[in-house]
Parts: sequence; structure tokens; C-alpha cells
Amino acid sequence: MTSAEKYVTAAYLVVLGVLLAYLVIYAFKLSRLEREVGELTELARRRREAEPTPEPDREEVAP
Amino acid sequence: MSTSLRNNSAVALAAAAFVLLLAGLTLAFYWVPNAPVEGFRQRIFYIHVPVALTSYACFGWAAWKALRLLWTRERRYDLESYTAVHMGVIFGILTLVTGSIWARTSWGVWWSWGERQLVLFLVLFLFYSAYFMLRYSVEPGPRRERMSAVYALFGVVLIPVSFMAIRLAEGLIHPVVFDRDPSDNLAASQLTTFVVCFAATLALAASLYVNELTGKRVDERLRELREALT
Amino acid sequence: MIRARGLGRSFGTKRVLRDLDLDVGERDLLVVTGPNGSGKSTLLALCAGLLAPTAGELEVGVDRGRVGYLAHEPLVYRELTALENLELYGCLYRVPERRERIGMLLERFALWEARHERVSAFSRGMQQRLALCRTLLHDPDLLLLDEPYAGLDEAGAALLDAELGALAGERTLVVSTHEPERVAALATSRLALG
Amino acid sequence: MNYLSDVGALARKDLRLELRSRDTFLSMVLFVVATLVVFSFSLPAGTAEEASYGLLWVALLFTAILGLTRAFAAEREQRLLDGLILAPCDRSAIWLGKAIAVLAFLALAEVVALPAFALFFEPVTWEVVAAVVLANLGLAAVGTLLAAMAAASRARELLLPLLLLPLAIPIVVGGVGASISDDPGRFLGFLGLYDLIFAILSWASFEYVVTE
Repeated sequence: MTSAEKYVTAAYLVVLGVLLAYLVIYAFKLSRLEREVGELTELARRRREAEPTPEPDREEVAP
Repeated sequence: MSTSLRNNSAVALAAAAFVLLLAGLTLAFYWVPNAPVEGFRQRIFYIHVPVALTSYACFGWAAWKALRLLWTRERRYDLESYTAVHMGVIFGILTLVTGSIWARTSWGVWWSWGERQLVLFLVLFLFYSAYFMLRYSVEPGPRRERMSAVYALFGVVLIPVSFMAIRLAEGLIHPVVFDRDPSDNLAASQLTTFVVCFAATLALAASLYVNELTGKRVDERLRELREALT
Repeated sequence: MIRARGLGRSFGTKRVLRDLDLDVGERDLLVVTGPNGSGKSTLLALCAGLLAPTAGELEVGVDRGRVGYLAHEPLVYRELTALENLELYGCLYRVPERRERIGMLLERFALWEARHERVSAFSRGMQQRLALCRTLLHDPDLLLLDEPYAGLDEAGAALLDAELGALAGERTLVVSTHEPERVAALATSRLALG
Repeated sequence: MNYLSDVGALARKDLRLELRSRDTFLSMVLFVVATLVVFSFSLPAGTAEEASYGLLWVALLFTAILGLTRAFAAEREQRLLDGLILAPCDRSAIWLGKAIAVLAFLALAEVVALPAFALFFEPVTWEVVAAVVLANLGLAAVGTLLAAMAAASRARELLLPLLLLPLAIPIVVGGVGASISDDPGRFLGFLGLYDLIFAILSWASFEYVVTE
């Protein structure tokens, strides 16, 4: 391989490498999101058991 | 857009990106003949310039979304502008890397101040890194969205202005290098390869943009859910 | 004058106001009470237009030139004198016969002698009274007073009582306070937050 | 007419505040002279004269940054921006008033800096003075807007240089070019164009930076 070919392939490989790195970072983000959803469903379940009847949420203005 | 429609377009975008990238690579490496003067190393051109133009497109898209945020005050544009800037910076880094490799093959140096586009991308890279610094140091909320939008608008205005500045600086402050404008004397085959590669990088950017945007939307919705539960 | 439906505001992840409905008429005096951090100041800042709601909607029937806003901070320059501060705001609010109005307000709030002193030399009570002058300077239709009695001594509080007495029934007032009994007589409606 | 009276009142307020405390202006003058002296030690003997013009422009740029960091100090410490925003005047008047004050401080600092430069380094030609005037306009216009952004963020003193430096690159190119080129007209024209574009953009977008 001449030096020119080495550099050209290096350029294309670098682009590929950066994209793969991006995908890896994105995968980490997805796993974090998944963990967060787990926590929230857990929170929701605990809350539903704690108060069977949902209390009113709106603050009315007392006349 | 309803989620099923959005999913289909995301899949379509990804498929288009894949096909175009494949076509671009095969054309760039096998089909197009060697350039008369430069020979094999000219093939970096088919990745360096499309990536650079895609980066400009991303910054332009971010500015467009920022303008709409300031115009219609709809808050979803902030995430879109933010993701587009993020895409622009990623492709900007790619441009800088492939550009310096090209400078290495053409002039034997990793960095040359004579190459206008490289210098412009360095300026833009500095500018948009400050964009992220701005976002991280302001509380999330309407105020941060509007400031980021204004800054993104400044960015897109800075591109032509600093290109003029770099051109003015040549010969006086920066060395002049025989700068063959890559896109003027292109043979037919080179042009088609270039266009395919450009379409490929655009499709790639659009596909990554859509995915990352969805990720950020899920992030925000989870935060609202957490707020509602606590 | 003020109409809010499902009004909410959160700072980052912390939600301060949630799903609030509110109606304040032209001549009303609304007293807002609640512990610290319950969103009283946020509600007033929203009505003043300093903050944008992050949920629901809010309509204020008067443009910002007719709004008087008294915040925790006096919103006056410490290095300028009382007179210079009021002249600056007088110019910005385009107050007609500015000099006479400033003189009358300074006199009414017993600040006339200190008019050439810098605000940095003022006591907390004097700063609060200057802030009241600034709030009333342009004779606003809507007054948003965030804990107006804070820092006032007995004389200052009496001055404010008289002022509120004169304004109640004439203008729209929203007063957030920790001592609701002081304005209980004048209040036309009440909102307990938090 | 009211717009101009608002701008006048705001600019007078800033100048009066500065006369009282005198810290921004004096620190800018001392800073620029000290920077020039330090620079005089940084150039090896054999370098070309043009290099010193480059130092002048770097010194002016960082003096401007120093002044801009102080621009919204009073408004930020006493949360006064809320008071100014509530006033019925057009919010861009706040920007213009503050920009005029920053311009005044910069000009006063340069009245000392340019003769000092002529004394230490190279003569100050009229092109340099024209470029400095144009650069002041650009720096004041864009810098005031960015100072308002930085004032609303946590890392105030750190953020302003990061935001301003990339936008100041064309100003430095125009300034240095006008100082050393034998055809300064091109560079002065470019500086004028820069001022026009970014002054209008800053004027139009200031409202969105200080309100919600």
C-alpha cells in the first residue's frame, strides 16, 4: 500500500471510528434511560399502593 | 407526528443512509478513476468535503429551528436546535480530522493555516463548543432556550463573516497556499461520486439527528414523569 | 384583570407552582399566603411577566407599563441617590411632571431629607420605603407587592397601611405576606399556596 | 424620541455609576498599559515591527473583555435587570445604553493605550485609529449582548471570554490587517460590515436574551 492509500483508508476509518464511538455513547444513554424508567415504574407502583384513592390535585381559590 | 409515522420515517432514513453510504464508498474507491495530478489521495475529497457541507447544513438547520423558537415560542424547537448543533459539531470534528489528513498527504503537514475551510471549521468548532458551555451553565427553562437560540443564530451569521475574514487574512497574516478549489474542475464521474457521497452524509446526519432527538425527547418526558411522581 | 388556568412553573426539575386556577377582578385585593418556597414570589413574578409559565396559561389585562412590582430586592441602584434612582425610573416609565410626583412620594414616605443620600447608606426600612416609592411612581393599575411589610418599622408599616387603604377598591392589588391579618380587612379574596 | 431619552437615561446612569466607583475604567487603563509592557518583554529582538501591532490588538481585545465582564455587574448583584425589564421602554434601549457606556470606557482606556503603544512600539497611524474606533463599535455591540447572557449564567466571568473570542476573530483580523496592510481600506470596510451586521443582530436579539 502506498503512503497515499494508507492515508485515504485512514481517513475513512477515522470517520467510521467516530460513528462507532457515537453509537457506543448512544447505547450508554439508552441503558441509562432504561434504568430510569425502571425506577419510575417502581416509584409509581409504590405510590399507588400507598394511596388507593387519588386525592384532588387542583388548588381552588377560596371565595 | 404520530409515533408510528415517526418510526417509519426513521427507518426509511436509516435505510437510505445505509444504501447511499454503500454506493458512495464503492464509487469513491472503485469506480471513479484516479485524479490526473493527485492520483489516489484525491479520494479523501469524497469524504472530507461532503462531511464539511453536511456540518454547514446542520448549523443552518439549528439556526432555522432557533429562529422558529424565538418566533413561535414553541419549546420543542429548543431540543431540535440543540441536537442539530450537536450533529454539526460531530461532523465539524470529522471535517477537521479528514482535512488534516488531507493536508498531511498534500503538503506533508498535519495542519496548514492556508487551507481556508480548515481554518473556518476551527473557528466554528470553538464557537459551538462555547454553545455547549452556555447551555451547561444556565438553569434549564425558557431563559436558556432563548439564549441558546440567539447564540445559534449568531453562529450561522458568523460562518460567512469569518470566511471573509480568513480570506482577507491570507497572504498578510496566514501563508498563502496554492488552493485548488476542489469543486470547480471536476470530471463527470467525479461529480456524480461527489453528489452520491454528499447525499450519503446528509442522510446519515438526518438519521442520527432523528434518533438523538427521540432520545432527548424521552429524556425530557422521563423528567416530567419523575416530577409528576415525586 | 388576572386570569390563570392550570398555571404551573418549574425551575429545572423542581416544580414550584402546579395547576393553579386564579381570577382577580379590576378592583380586587388578593392576599396570597403560604410558607417559604410555596411559590408566592414565583406567582407574582409570573403575573409581572418576569417569568414565563412552563404549564397552563396566564393572562394579565394590562401592559407592563401599568404594573407596579415590589420584589424582595428594592431594585434600586445602591451607588445612586434616592432622587437619581427615582428620576431614572421616572424617565423609563414616562411619568408626567416627574419632579413633583417624586417629591410628593418621597415626602409621603418620609424620605425627603435623605433624597440626596446614596441608597447604600440607607437602612433596610428606608430601602423598602424607597422601593415602595418606585412601585407607586407611575401610578400603576395593577400592584404586585411581595411581602411589602418586610423590614418596615412600626411607622413604616402604618404608612403602608394608609397607602393600601387608599388604593384598595381603586386599583387591583395582589399582596403576598406572612401577616395576612394586617390586610385582612381590605382583602376581597385569599389564596393559600403550598 | 422617547427611545433616545430612555437610552440617554440608561447610559447616563452607567456613566454616573462609573464616576462614583471608578473601578471599571481605572482597572481597564492599568490593564491595557500593563499588558503592553508585558508584551514588550515577550517579543524577541529580531521580530518584525508588524508583530507589535498584533500585540496591540490582543491587548485591546482583552481590555474590552475585562470591561464587559463588569458591564452588568451592578444589575446582576442587586438583581436590577428585573426592574429595567419591567419598564415599558423597548428592551433594546437597555442594550444600547449599556453598549454606549462600554464604548465610553473602552475609548477612555484607548486614549491612554494608543499613545503608550506609540511610545513603546510602533507609530500609531490614522488607519490604526480608524480600525480601533470600528473595532470598539463591534466589540461593544456584540460584547454587551454576550455580557447579558453571561450575567444570567452561573459561570459568569468564565463564560464571557469563551462566548466572545470566536466572535472577535473577524475583528482582530480586520484590525491587524488595517494596521499593517498597504491597502487598509479593504480591512476597514470589512470591520464596518462586521459592525453593521452584528450591531443589528445584537439589537434585535437582546430582548430574547433578558426576558422569558
